[in-house]
Amino acid sequence: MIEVVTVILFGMLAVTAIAAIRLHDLFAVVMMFSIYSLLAAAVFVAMDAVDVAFTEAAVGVGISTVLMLATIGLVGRHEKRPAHRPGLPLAVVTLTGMVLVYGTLDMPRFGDPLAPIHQHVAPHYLQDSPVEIGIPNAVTGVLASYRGYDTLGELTVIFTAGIGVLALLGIRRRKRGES
Amino acid sequence: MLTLTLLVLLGSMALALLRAVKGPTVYDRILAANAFSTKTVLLITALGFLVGEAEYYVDIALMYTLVGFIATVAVLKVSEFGNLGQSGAVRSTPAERPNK
Amino acid sequence: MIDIMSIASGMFLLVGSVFTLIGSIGIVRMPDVFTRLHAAGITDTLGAAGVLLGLALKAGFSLLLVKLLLMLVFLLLLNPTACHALARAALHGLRRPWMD
Amino acid sequence: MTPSNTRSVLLGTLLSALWLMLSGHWDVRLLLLGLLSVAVTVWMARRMGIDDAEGLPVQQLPRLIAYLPWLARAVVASNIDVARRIVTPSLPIEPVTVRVHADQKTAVGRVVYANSITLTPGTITLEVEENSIEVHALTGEGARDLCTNEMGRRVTACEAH
Repeated sequence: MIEVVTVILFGMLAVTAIAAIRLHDLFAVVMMFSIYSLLAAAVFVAMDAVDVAFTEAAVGVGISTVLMLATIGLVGRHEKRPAHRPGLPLAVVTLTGMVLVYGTLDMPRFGDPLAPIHQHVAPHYLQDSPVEIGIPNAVTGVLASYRGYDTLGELTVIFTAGIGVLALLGIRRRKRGES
Repeated sequence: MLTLTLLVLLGSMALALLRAVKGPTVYDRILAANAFSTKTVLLITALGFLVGEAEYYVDIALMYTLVGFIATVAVLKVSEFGNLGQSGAVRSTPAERPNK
Repeated sequence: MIDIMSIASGMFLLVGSVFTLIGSIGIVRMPDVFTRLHAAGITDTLGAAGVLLGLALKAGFSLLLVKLLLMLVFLLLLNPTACHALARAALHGLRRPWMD
Repeated sequence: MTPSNTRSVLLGTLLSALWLMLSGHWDVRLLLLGLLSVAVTVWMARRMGIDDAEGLPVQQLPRLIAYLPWLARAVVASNIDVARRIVTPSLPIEPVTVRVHADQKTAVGRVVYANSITLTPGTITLEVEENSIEVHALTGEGARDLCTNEMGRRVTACEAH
């Protein structure tokens, strides 16, 4: 049953992506993206990646929609006609996609408990993090404690990027007199 | 019954998606996205019961309920005022031009 | 006792599914944004309530039940607000509503 | 205690109850973290000035809860009606917009009325004004039902002190 749900969700995901490409009204494209991210989250849930779905909920549906809308508020709503032909980029993307798919052929089966990634430190994290760290959510435990420095670095990058985006968008209260 | 509900929810999502693809106006697409978010929430909850881990799935569904609402209101604010409510904005809206 | 609960839950799920589907069909069939909003309203009220109450009956007395009911309350509080915001934005941004 | 303080305490209590319901953890350290997040939220609500009579209608709450069963019945009835119209092949709808008188004195009352109208399928609030509400109805019948003002009277009854 879960497989059926996943396949249907992936089908709708593809339809949404194609619709988003074909639309020229950027506002409509943002709406398609918000549907896309809802679908992506549903796929994550169906594939049992609950924490990723959580992130997708916060970032995909919430923040990125708002940021894209703020951008539309600045740059206008209609897509410019592309000046070049899409042949070469399409070829590059197709080739990259095929290489990526080829890469997955070598990977262990989805959800295989004997895959190397599930044999290394993961069992230790899952079994001992409630005792060692005392946080009920194992993923939070890994991110905030076992890989604390890693997360700190990530946060620094994201914070900087956020400041950059805010500076570009100019979301701030304008002073009176300034037009 | 749970299986039937899941299939029905998937079908309804497909119908909402059809409306989002067809448009014709921006508001139809916003409406479709909003309806879609409600159905996704229900789907995630039902999936949780199917898998038997409803405790975790319900948390996500709850979060989606709230985030979806915020997103819809933000979208409508932009469609009505042309931006996200920076002061000094004029009420000339991008949505006023009917969509082709 | 258990049987009554599961039958009741199945009934709720069935009602919810039927109304969700009808609402989605309405979203596709109706002629303009405003009438589509009425159809979306069906999914948002009886559809969501049916599915969530059906699942709540499966959950039994637990934190899960509380969360499901809380989700229903949020949906019922937030959806009309989003719906009204959408109708209002459409009214301002669009031509007049479709009349017969 | 000033009304504003009372409301802050009440908001804090509600938020704490919500936190407990959603987390289900009773560990001291996590409880403290939850308390901290509640405190920050209450402080932010005070700073933004949204914990006013509109944001937390304390006095009307019991009567509003008593109003809910009637609303639920109305919602179910109109759901069935609209659903029947959707599945009828000829799509028997005749959309109209009407202006309904709204004599609620408080903003909360008007909001509850407007939301009740929208929550009932077949009628949607388009615009809320000082003492009237513009409504889009799917059928003339629905508009007439609304004009009998039964819902409006029930909401008004909720806000009487």
